Amino acid sequence: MKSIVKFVVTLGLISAITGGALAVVYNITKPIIAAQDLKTLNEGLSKVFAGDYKFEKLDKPLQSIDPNLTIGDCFLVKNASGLVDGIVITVNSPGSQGLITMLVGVKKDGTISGVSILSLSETPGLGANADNPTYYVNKSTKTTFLQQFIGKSFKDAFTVKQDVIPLTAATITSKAVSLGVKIALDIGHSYLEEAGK
Amino acid sequence: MSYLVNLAKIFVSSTIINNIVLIQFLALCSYVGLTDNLSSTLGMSYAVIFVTVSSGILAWTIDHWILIPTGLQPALQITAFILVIGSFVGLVEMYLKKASPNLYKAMGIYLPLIATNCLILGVTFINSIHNYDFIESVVSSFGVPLGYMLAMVMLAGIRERLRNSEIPQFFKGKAIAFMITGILALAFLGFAGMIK
Amino acid sequence: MRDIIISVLTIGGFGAIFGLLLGVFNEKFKVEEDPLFKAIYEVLPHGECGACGFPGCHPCAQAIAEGTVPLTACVVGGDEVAQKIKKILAQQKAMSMN
Amino acid sequence: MKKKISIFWQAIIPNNPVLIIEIGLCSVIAVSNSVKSALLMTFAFSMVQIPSNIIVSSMRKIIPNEIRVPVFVTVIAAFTTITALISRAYFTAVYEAIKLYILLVVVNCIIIGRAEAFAYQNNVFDSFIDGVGNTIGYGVVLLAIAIVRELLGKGTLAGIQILPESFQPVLIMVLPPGGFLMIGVLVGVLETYLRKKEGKK
Repeated sequence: MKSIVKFVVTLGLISAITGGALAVVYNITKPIIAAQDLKTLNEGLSKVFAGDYKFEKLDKPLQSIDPNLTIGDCFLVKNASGLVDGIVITVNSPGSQGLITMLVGVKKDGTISGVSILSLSETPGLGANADNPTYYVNKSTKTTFLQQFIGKSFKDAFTVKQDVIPLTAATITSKAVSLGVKIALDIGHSYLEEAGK
Repeated sequence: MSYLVNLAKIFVSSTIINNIVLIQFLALCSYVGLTDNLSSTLGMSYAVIFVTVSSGILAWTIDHWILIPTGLQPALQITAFILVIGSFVGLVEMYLKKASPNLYKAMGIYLPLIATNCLILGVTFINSIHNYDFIESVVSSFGVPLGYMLAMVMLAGIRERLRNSEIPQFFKGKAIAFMITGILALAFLGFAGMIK
Repeated sequence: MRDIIISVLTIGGFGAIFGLLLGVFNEKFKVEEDPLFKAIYEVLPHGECGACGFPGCHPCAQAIAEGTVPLTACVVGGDEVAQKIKKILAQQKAMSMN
Repeated sequence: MKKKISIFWQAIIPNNPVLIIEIGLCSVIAVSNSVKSALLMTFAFSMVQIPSNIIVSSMRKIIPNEIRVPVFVTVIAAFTTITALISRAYFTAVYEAIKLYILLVVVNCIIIGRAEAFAYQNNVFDSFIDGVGNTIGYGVVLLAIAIVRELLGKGTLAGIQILPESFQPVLIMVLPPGGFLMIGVLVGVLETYLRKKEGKK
């Protein structure tokens, strides 16, 4: 009987202390991390929709059409004269070791203006090359893995090895990224279609 | 109907196509260590299946009922999951010590190592990344350790046959096990892409 | 502040529940460890290296206690460990004789 | 003092965590395809292994034997998350570099292996030495494999082009099966070396 009490107290107490310490550190670092994330978000937005655009966050993220992929914040892209030129959608797609969070810019004509990765935790040297600015899928034109999506339209198939050149030895990551881009494109395009009417 | 197809897809992909050992390369510590005889392999696989399924279910409930609504997921997720897994391993250790001492003896150091076994934590992470609902995560928590068992039994079988064949002195013991695992991993690469 | 309470209660709560479960399991599945095995296990270097052919020091100590392997089974421990085991075995024999 | 050096030396060659005890393989296979990742992984590994050995060893008196596993893993996991959060907030450059490896370190069997086999039975200073020894033992193996895999797989070494352009890279070396073959060779080399040493003694 005595050992039961000893176990409950030791394990309970140590877990409570670790839980408390985790929460304290999390609360202290949360604002700083949030500020950093905002900075990366803004950089990503300007990369995806180059030019002087204003980004207006929608109050409710759009509905995902694939259960495995979750949609984050969406931003309406307004040009200098206040007209809507497109939409940027945050999409989380499951990679091999973790979630890949991407910003996908969709123009009014249903083509992709740009893709940028906010966070990913793929295998270094293999999957991580998706975000590597010096890793070229097409050496002659020096286009990186993400740049190959620019200009593709919602009519394309987005299948790896056919109209999407994969990363060497990282098919899971390549599929995850192209699926994420395709879903974001479909959702964005249909949203813009309704908004346009 | 398509929900059942989806479940079947998850099951097949977790056991064979994304086999945790040969494709995702997790849980290698106990995989190579224990496969010199078949009995400890099977014993280990049953223990891993039990701990994975029970941890998978509890981890999913913690994640969806406590961590996500309170927004504490980035801070507590790893610790909460590992506490659950470590405790289940503790329970299995006590049960095995009593129920089948020789199996407990055969597993030795590898039993506590299941706790940080990349496989179980891997499964809880896969369930959380793929945003599985309850039933899907149960299927995946069952499929992944089955894939582990499949890979282990294959290697154990091969190594048992190797015992009565002459291997060069250099490769005796664990070195040949790594070579075989490398070749098995190559074979399993063939499955990639079976599911669209 | 709310986060801290929630996380202390969650992790602490589950820790306590599992402490209880582990305690009950420990009582229900009590196994009297044979003292000889315990003494030998204490002496082994716990490198868990498997050089003796067993997956870890627990099974190796068990085998030495049962006598299925020579007391020099622990390769890494070398003769320093072997001497200690010999002393333990000698004490054990002396105790069981009188 | 001699005992201290022997703990240190044990952890690097005779009791090398990766090649002899064969734990921590998951991260070795995944990360050893380039020298840069090998070095960053060893750095991330040291940030968790050394402090965790110290914490576990300082708590060893108050933890009953039966529940040592849940307590160790919880403390190690919590400690890793705290290091990750702090480094993400205050040392962003470092965090960006080792972000991918932190997840691999939490899952790494060496840390719980050393906590269970060594830190639970020895005092804090010895555990610290064992932690450092194991980090070096781990790092040396990782580097050895990474050098060969990157040279054959990409023809470069730490990103610098070594082999001439005409060299057709052996893709399998970059793929995980290549990692297995490399570990197999290294285990063979080390065991023959130890067997010869045994024979001579």
